[in-house]
Amino acid sequence: MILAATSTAVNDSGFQPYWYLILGALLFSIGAVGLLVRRNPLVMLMCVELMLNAVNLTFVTFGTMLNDIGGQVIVFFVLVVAAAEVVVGLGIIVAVMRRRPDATADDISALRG
Amino acid sequence: MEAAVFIVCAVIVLAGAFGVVLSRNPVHSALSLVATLFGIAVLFLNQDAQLLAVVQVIVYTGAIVVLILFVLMLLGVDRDDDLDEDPIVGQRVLAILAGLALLGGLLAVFIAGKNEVATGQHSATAAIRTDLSNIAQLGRQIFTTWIFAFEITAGLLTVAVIGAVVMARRPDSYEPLPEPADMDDDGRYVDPADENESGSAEVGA
Amino acid sequence: MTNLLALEEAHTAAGFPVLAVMVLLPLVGAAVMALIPRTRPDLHRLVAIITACSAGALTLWVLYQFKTNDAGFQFVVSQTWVSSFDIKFYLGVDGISLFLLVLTGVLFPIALFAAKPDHDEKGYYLWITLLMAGCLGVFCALDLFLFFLFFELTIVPLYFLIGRWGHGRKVYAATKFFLFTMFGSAFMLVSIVTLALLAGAGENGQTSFDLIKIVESGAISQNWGRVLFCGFAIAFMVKTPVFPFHTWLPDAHTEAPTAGSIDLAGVLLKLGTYGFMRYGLYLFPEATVWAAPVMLTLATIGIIYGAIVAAMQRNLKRLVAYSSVSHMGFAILGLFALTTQGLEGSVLVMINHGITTGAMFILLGFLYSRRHTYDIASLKGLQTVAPVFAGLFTIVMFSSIGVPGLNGFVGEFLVLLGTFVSHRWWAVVAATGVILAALYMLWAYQRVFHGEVDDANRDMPDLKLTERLVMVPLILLIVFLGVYPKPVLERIQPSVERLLVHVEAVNRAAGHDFHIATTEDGEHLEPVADEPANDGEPKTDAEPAADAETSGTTQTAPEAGQ
Amino acid sequence: MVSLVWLIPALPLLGFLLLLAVGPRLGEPIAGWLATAMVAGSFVVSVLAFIGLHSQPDHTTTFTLFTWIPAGRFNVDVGFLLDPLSSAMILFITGVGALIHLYSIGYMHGDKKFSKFFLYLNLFVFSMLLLVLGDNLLLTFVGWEGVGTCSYLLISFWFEKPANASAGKKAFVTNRVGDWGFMVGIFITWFTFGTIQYTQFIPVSPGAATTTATIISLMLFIGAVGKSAQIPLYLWLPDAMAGPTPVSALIHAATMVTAGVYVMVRINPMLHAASPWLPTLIAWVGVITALFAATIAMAQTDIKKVLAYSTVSQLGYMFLAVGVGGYWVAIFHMITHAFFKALLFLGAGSVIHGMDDEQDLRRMGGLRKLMPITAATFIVGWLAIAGVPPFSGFWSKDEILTYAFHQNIALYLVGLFTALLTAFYMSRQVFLVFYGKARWNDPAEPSTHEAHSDAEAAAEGAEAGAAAVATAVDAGEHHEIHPHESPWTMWVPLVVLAVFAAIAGFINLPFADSTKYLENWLEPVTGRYGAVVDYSNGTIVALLTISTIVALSGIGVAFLVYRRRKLPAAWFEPPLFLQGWHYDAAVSAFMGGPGRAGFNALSWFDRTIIDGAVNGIGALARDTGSIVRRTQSGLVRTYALAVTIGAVLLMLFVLTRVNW
Repeated sequence: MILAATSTAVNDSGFQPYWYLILGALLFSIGAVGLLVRRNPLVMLMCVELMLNAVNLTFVTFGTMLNDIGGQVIVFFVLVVAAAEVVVGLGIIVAVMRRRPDATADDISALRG
Repeated sequence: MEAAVFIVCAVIVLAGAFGVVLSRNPVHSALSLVATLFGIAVLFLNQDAQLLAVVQVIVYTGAIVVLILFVLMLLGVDRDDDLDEDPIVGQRVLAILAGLALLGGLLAVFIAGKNEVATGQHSATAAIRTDLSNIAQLGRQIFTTWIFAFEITAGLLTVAVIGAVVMARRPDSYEPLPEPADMDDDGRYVDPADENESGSAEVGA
Repeated sequence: MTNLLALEEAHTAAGFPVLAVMVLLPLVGAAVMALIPRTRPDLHRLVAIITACSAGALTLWVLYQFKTNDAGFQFVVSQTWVSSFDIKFYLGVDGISLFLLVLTGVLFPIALFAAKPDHDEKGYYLWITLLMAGCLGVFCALDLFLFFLFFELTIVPLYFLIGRWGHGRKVYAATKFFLFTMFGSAFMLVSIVTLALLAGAGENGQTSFDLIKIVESGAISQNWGRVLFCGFAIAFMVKTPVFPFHTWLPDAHTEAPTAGSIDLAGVLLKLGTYGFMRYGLYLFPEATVWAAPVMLTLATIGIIYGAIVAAMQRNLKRLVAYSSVSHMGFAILGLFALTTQGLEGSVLVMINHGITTGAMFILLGFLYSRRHTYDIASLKGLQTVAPVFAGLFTIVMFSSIGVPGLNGFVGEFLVLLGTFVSHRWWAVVAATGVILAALYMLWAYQRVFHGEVDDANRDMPDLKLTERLVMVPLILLIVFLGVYPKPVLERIQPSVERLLVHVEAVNRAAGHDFHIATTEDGEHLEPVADEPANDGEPKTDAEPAADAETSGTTQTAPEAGQ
Repeated sequence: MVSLVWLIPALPLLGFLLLLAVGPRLGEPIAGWLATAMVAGSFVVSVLAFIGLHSQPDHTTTFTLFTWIPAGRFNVDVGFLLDPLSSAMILFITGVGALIHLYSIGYMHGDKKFSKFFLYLNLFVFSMLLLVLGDNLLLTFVGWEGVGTCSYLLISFWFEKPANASAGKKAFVTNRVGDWGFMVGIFITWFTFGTIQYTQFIPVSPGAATTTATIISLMLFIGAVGKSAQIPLYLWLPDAMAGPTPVSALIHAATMVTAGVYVMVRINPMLHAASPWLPTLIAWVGVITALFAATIAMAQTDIKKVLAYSTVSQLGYMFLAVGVGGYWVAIFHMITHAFFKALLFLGAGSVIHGMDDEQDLRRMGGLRKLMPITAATFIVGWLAIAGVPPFSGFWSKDEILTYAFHQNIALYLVGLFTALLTAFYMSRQVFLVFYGKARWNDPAEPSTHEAHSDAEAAAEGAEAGAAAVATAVDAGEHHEIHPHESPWTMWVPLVVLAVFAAIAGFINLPFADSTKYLENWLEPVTGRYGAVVDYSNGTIVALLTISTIVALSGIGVAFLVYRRRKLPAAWFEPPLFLQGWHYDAAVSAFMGGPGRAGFNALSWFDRTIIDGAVNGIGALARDTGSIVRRTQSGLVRTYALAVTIGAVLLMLFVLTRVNW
């Protein structure tokens, strides 16, 4: 029955939409690993963006599979929030980098117990 | 046809993603990110999400990545960072393992779910209609069902902008990052008020 | 119990809610002070003194209006607060709390007059006023929630008083005091909540913090009673303090500012013993009897132990602190003796210790303001340079030692007497504390006041007129209570006897063959007529007299209270 | 007139209060006169009451002022019991007291704390009267403690000398040991009889169970031992001589120390009910104390120490009397002793006063000519205590020996031997002080102060140095001394007391019932349960002769040793006696050594174990925190890793729920 639904959204070639999901999964994992591995705060920010995009892709895909526009609506909001997040994040990075041009994420550990 | 587009874009996306993570120079990372974002945008188109595709290009590639690049240039930190070894012991290994586990888990979910992976009912109220343009459908939804959320995002953006301005403001004086308060050998913070007599520390005052 | 409730109603009708005013007054004063800028220490002192004095005056008014032969709670104020849990603003005074209330009302103004802070006057007076509110509240709260509230309210101000205006290792002492008391209070809080829920679980079940209602509901099973009693007991033992939990006291006393020491020793220590009397005995009579041997033993240990350790102290304040451990041991002893004499003596010991030790700390405060030390070794021959100071100290010291004719004796004697009736060996051992008391006090006195005055102390000035005036009321009380304690005792007695009747009744109901010990237990020792005939004449006129003596006030007769 | 009884203690109390209020302003000598007047007034009242008492039924009357401690069934009044016993005692207490007050005016002349001295003195007399007149055990206990307190204040009156200070403390604490017994005695009494009022429990006490009566009596006896300086608690009395001499005369000879005897006599029905070993114990304690103290007195070189030990010895006689059932005899000896011992002390005081505070017998001599009145009165006292007929001591001591003889020959013999020693050491003192050549300007000899001050030093580690200084001062003041007779305020009391010391014995002559005035007077109190001695006059005379011979022989030996120098004095003054059989030193050593160590151990226990446990708990919490704290590295990526791992785990959990 789902197949029937998706067949409406997807052309009749045998392409199954969960490939999008698999791609999203890969993208998300790469982003996560990058976030954990890289120390440059800017790159970390980019990795976050990667993960966000992976999620967006998944949302849209699910929306398509369930034949629901909501999937795209939520992505719209995610974009907005992502923009805000990047703005703030960059603000912080700028503030930090001004004091320490070569600061990595590991250097900012003043909150250690 | 769709499959072909998907494969091409997927390759681009993944390549960009790896570029972001692996390239030593943050500028390269940013450029690879652009590739990824474009790929995603195409995939959106591939799923009849025209508006999102456009917004993706405008906002992400047009705004965010450019912003990131601005910051890079502004701070002039576009030198390579060394990825040879991680100062935090085991961080890298664990990170990769965790990533693989994450991936495996997600894939397991999808493989297990096949087409039924998207559980739940088909939408009755917000079904994707073929008689209306994608923009129109999104617009209706946003300005009816999600109007409050939309307004709030406006507030969010404003706050974010103000916050960014405040934080990025050039301070009057550069004082170094606050070091953690110095501790005595017992790992006790030494309270300057009571340094003269040792008693204060005994109950951890 | 029923007549008890009847008494409640009878007095609820009393018009002017004097207790409420009395308790809230210091809070108002504190609020006023909060509004005064800290640049006006004179104003703060003024407000604090006015507040304390008027609250004290109210306590005296209560004393004056108190109905002597009335066992029940008087001046009862009952105002619903949180109806869903039946938490009430419920105040009342009976013979047991009356004099502790008056003690608070007297000591706080004196403490204010006796000592001035050297910095941060605003906070100082603010905290002291709050402390007074807490103490007054504890002594007349009849609602467990309210009681706990005030009980905790006393901890915070003292913490700051010690931590900010104390000397030496003040932060250490303050933290220790705070953690220690909080540790105890935690257990009490659990017990209180459990009690309220138990009362709710009862057949006429409505969750209630009302002391009377909880007892009425009879929801406390034997095992629950014992468990909860332990919860309360830990809190009160820490506060009193009873032997193993006493070590916060010397530090707190030593480092506290003069006023803090006065209030701590004079009033706050009584919260523990008072709590035992009001909540331990009243809520858990069965558990009290069950725990009595342990408590008596701890009290006896405390008496002797405190005295011995006091003898070895090098710091006058520490010495007095350990003597407090010893004296409060007497209070606990008489309390768990569960006899009229014991309980009356216990209350009397609380009052006397408050007055005596308060006076002692005032004098030490004067000493510190002159010599800036409490170290016994660095003081010598002060009697030569400060005869008045020495004279006052001597009187207070003899009162503390328990010389008859001064207040200290009556309480301790009654405690020992009452204890002897029910647990003779404990009394016999505890009586040796009297010897040790003389030992450590006189030894310290000799080292500080006797001998040739050395150069360090040669130019120490004697007491000023104002300082003497501060001491006058306390000295008068010391002598008066020693010579004529009747007015106090006859007000305490009805409440104490009602309490004992309650304890006995509940224990009987619990199926124990418990009875309040009296001289009747000495019956097997009563004279038997084995004397020659010519001896019959004095016997016949002596024995009825003896009977009249013994049957005059039958402790277990309910009407004894009314 | 009997109803005036409350005035008797009230007057000294009034004096006390007046002096408290205006004493310093009155100053010398008015303060002294005021105090004296008060005590004299209460003496007059006592006489009136005594006379009035004859008209009372059973010679007994009680007078209740107000209820003191009402607590349940325990109900104590402040009330006075005036009966033959108490009336007899108040007479000599106030009488001798008044004289000693008068004497003090002269003796304390020039002391900067003149008025304070009389303040204490009045307070003492008040307490003593309370002790004697109180109609219940507790009121007696009040007086009991009160006199102890005053004694503390007066012994350490000159507190600048560490020796005095610690002597006062020693006296108070040692007394407290006895007071413990007294308190427990009160408890048991109340527990048994439901009352502690003499008029109510004394009459029924003979019916009490034997064990009870024994325990009560024993406890009160412990109190008495403390107060009346018997073995093993006699230590404080010799040291108490540090106080001004009038104090020694009033408190440590005439009145306070006899309180124990008074209580024992007061409860004599209880003793009767007690099991027989108790009176025997009392008797032996008494007689052994008498002998023991007498031996020590033989070797003392301090004029007041001799008298102190002789007081202990005489008190031993009184307890002997109590033990053998001669209750009225104890009172008899108490009265005579009050007179002659007060006389001797005041005489000694007069000597010390004349000799500029020289107290060493070996530095006196030949004072007979320089201080005629003092010498004459002192000699009367000497004859009295030595037991030479017809002086008072002779009669009372002989009565005691008679009762002892009637009870147990061993007690009698020991007592007799003690009488011999008494005569010896008193004669020694008299010969050394008033006869022979003047020695007060000889170079200093080793004074006995060191011995005692060293003992104290052991007890009070802090004071060793100071004590040494004190002795040094003593040794230092041997400049030219010009002995002189004392002013009239001092010798008038001496004369009066001398008269009484001479004739007091006649209030009870053993020959005919009609002459046994005191015995008959005390009959209501002591008559029923006292031992009955009905010897024929022949036996009595025999005993009298024996003791007379003993007394004279004692004097004779002393004469040979110290006047004729026929025998070396060293035989009779072995250092063992001088050191008081090392008992004092031993006790002090124990107190200063193991006792103090134990105290220190306990306070160490408190600091380290108990408080250590508390701080340990605090430290435990803190250290745990400082370990756990390390997990908060502050490294964002570590946190992120943790989040990721958490997410993975969450997902794995979900996967376990998927049905494949």
